[in-house]
Amino acid sequence: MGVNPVVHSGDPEINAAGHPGVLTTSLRKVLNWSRKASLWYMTFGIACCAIEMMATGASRYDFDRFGMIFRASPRQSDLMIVSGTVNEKLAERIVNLYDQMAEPRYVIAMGACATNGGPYHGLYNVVNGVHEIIPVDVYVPGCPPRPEALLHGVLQLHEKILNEGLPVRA
Amino acid sequence: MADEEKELQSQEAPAEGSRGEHGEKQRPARRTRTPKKEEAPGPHDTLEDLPGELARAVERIRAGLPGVEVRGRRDHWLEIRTEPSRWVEVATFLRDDPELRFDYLALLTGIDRLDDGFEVVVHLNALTSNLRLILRTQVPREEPVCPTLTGVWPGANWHEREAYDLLGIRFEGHPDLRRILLKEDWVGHPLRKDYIDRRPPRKIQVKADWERRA
Amino acid sequence: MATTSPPAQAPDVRVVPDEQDRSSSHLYVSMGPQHPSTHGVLRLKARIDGERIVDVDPDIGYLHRCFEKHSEQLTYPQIVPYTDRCDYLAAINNELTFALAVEKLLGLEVPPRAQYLRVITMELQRIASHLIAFGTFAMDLGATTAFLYCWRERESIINLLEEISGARMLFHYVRIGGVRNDVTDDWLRRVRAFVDDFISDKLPQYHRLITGNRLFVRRTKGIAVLTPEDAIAWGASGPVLRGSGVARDLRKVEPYCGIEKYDFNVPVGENGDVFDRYMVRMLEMEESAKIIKQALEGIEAGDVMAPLPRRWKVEGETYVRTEGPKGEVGCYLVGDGSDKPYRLHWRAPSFVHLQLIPVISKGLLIADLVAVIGSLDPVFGEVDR
Amino acid sequence: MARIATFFDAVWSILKGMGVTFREMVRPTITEFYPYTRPELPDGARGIPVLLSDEEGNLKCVACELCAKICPPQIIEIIWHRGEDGKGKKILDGFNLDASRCMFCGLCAEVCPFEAIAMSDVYELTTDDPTTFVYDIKRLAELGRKQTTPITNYGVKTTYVGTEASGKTVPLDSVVTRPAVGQPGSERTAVSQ
Repeated sequence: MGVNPVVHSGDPEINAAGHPGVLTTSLRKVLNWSRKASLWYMTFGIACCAIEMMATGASRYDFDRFGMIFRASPRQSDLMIVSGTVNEKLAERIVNLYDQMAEPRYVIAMGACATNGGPYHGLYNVVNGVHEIIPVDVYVPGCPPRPEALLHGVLQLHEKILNEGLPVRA
Repeated sequence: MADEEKELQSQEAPAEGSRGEHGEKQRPARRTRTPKKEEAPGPHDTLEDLPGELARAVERIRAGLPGVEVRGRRDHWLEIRTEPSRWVEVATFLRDDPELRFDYLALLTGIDRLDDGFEVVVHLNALTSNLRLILRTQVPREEPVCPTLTGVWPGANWHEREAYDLLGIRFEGHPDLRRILLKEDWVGHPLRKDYIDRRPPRKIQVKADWERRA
Repeated sequence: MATTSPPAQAPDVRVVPDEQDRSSSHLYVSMGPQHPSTHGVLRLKARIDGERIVDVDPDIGYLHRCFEKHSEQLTYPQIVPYTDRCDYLAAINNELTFALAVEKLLGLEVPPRAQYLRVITMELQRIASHLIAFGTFAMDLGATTAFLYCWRERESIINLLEEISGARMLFHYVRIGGVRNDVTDDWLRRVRAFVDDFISDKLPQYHRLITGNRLFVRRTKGIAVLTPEDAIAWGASGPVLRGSGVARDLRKVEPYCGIEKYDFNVPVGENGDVFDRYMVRMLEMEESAKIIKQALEGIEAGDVMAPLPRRWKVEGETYVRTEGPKGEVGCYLVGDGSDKPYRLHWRAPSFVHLQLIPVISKGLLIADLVAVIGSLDPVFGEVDR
Repeated sequence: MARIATFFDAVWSILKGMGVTFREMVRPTITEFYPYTRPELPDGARGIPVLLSDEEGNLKCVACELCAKICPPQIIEIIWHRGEDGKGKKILDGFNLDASRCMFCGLCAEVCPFEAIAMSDVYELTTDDPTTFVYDIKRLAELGRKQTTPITNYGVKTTYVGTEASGKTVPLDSVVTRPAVGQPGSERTAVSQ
């Protein structure tokens, strides 16, 4: 999604199709693995889902098991868990925060509201899903999703990261 | 087709609300009945013989505020309807009268009554005697202006801002009357019954666009 | 719809720019809406002089979800799950308030067992809400451990409530006319076991951890004093009002669900500072446990749901208020005889309490602002609705 | 002198707090290791609504549309026609449920007079494709057939064949690579490259 799975190298031979090259594929794996294993997420609680996100980070479910610790600043975090209803007033702030995050950055739309507007879909002040403002990697429906459901979403994101290619800078 | 569908449904399906909203599978069959007027009075009914405390309060208000309509309700709330021009005067009297002392503003809100304009409703409470009172007034829809109560109860501040934001009732003399819940450049007042959402639709964002942008 | 006003309202816009007086030495600091210690999406525009706060302007509305407008389009049973999402930390209290309002208009009599179950779940919810208030408050002041401990107990409460309602947070348990379903005796026994363990083991632990801590006391005592006169004038309620020394508890003043039968105290503070508001919450948890114990002893067998009318004709208007964990939760309901409300206004205690921030935080250090927010315990689902 | 007393007081209060944490250290932990152990959900847990079938495998739904009417976010769409030349019973053609907007309130299951729709214990609805939010009749029926016992609103145990019960250990890799049973993305690969 977005990032081309093209191996980053100046060597045309290695870049040719069917010749990914030993070194770069391993590098890709190592990079993806390390990215996956230390997803620092931004403490960005909006609504009810934020409480479940806090529950997931707290003692019973424990995000730390996945190497996930919360960062208060968008500049230090890789993952934004949009947990709650996004409305018109908040929308531009979310774009601001997303722009401040360093790449590669990931977004999980947690809960029905962030996924699709949820129970508040189509009301006058509600943005119908955070994917109308910023790109979303993984959707976790639920109202609010159980912490297990969020963890499942995070595992899906891990898998997605593992299969990512190296980014090519133009 | 749509009409036919509706008709058929109403024949087949039991009335909505009669069964099932509350999961009664494990309970014996439910008796359904409509509450009769006598046994279940609505709380809005006027009560003629008020208990002593309320009757005294009503007399006090009638004496202190001539020309103001007071009534006691069945759920022991007093109710005053007044003109916007006497709004602050009535409120100040209710707060300052040593016997009444309505010092606690629980709620201020507005209702869109369509042709009758907007109704501003205030729920007051006297903490010492727990007297309860509803103060209401009506402002015209074309010119929804009401005097502010922030000078009487400072807690009315945000309630009035909210009523201004969502209903468009302007409170004259309010120290800081601006939108509170919606964006500052929002057009219209959504709690009005004739509000139409005119936002343009949005597209789903794709990550590739954002990577390119960066 | 017949109206007299023009269909498209003329733009009634008054954009107020951030008035920055560049000549003065004041600095404007914007906290939020994404800030780790604002308990949600609150923005505080603080004008500071050095480290001292000159003025604060809370900016809310980042979670406005059109609840009041939306409820005009929903039937009464459909609104109940939406009321959960107002104060999502105390879903049961919200459901209860709304259910009481509709029951009052319908003239429904709730069976006694449902009353007991309402009281038990309501007080469990109050403990859970105060636990979060305490945990996040402690975390804002730098004590992360207490936060984790609070979640442990909250998860126990959630487990208990999940068992009877099926959901983890937004329970949708209290319904118009009663409660969703009956509970088993085993569940009641486990509630009892939890409450006993909570009072004898867990609550003293919190006190050892936080209340006696000198650093905590120094950061909270004498900070952001709210006088009783101010508290009443600004419409404060709940622990904020009681922390200022006004013993007003709606469970005592306007009893509902038969709570007048229970024996419990109303803890009040003396100084009205941050510490007192915190302490009132801690003591209230004990009182809640007391109420739960009495309810568990008194609970009787029977139906949990009143017979509902076949057609819902909700007419008239009412204002019903209950004592939520944050304060006076009120539901102003205007019915026009149809199955949908004509107007529903939600009186949210946090909304009123946030007005107090400019009142009580003048002259404080900017670091104390965090303590002030924590002591007011706002929940933005109900502030913005 | 007072300063020294204050200092020792502060140190003592910190030590007291540390005592609590040390005592807590030797207590059993409460952490659940989610991908390895799955939680045992209580009776009547409210996951996504599913359609139930009778013993012969036919759906119980008779398209009375009560659930579609009561649903607060209005996400249930029922498609039906009249059998026998437009006069007979309603015949169910389709049933769409937008899982992304569902608020899991359980009203649809409670309102159903035929116990044809029920709240399941499926909560792993994660997807990365917004087009798969809507569950059609096939997916809902498949999810419903996996229930061994018909789930009523509450009180009846919702067992779900295929899920690992609490306490069983599943290797993390298998969970990651193999989509969990009953999870919506199972028929498509979870990762779009």
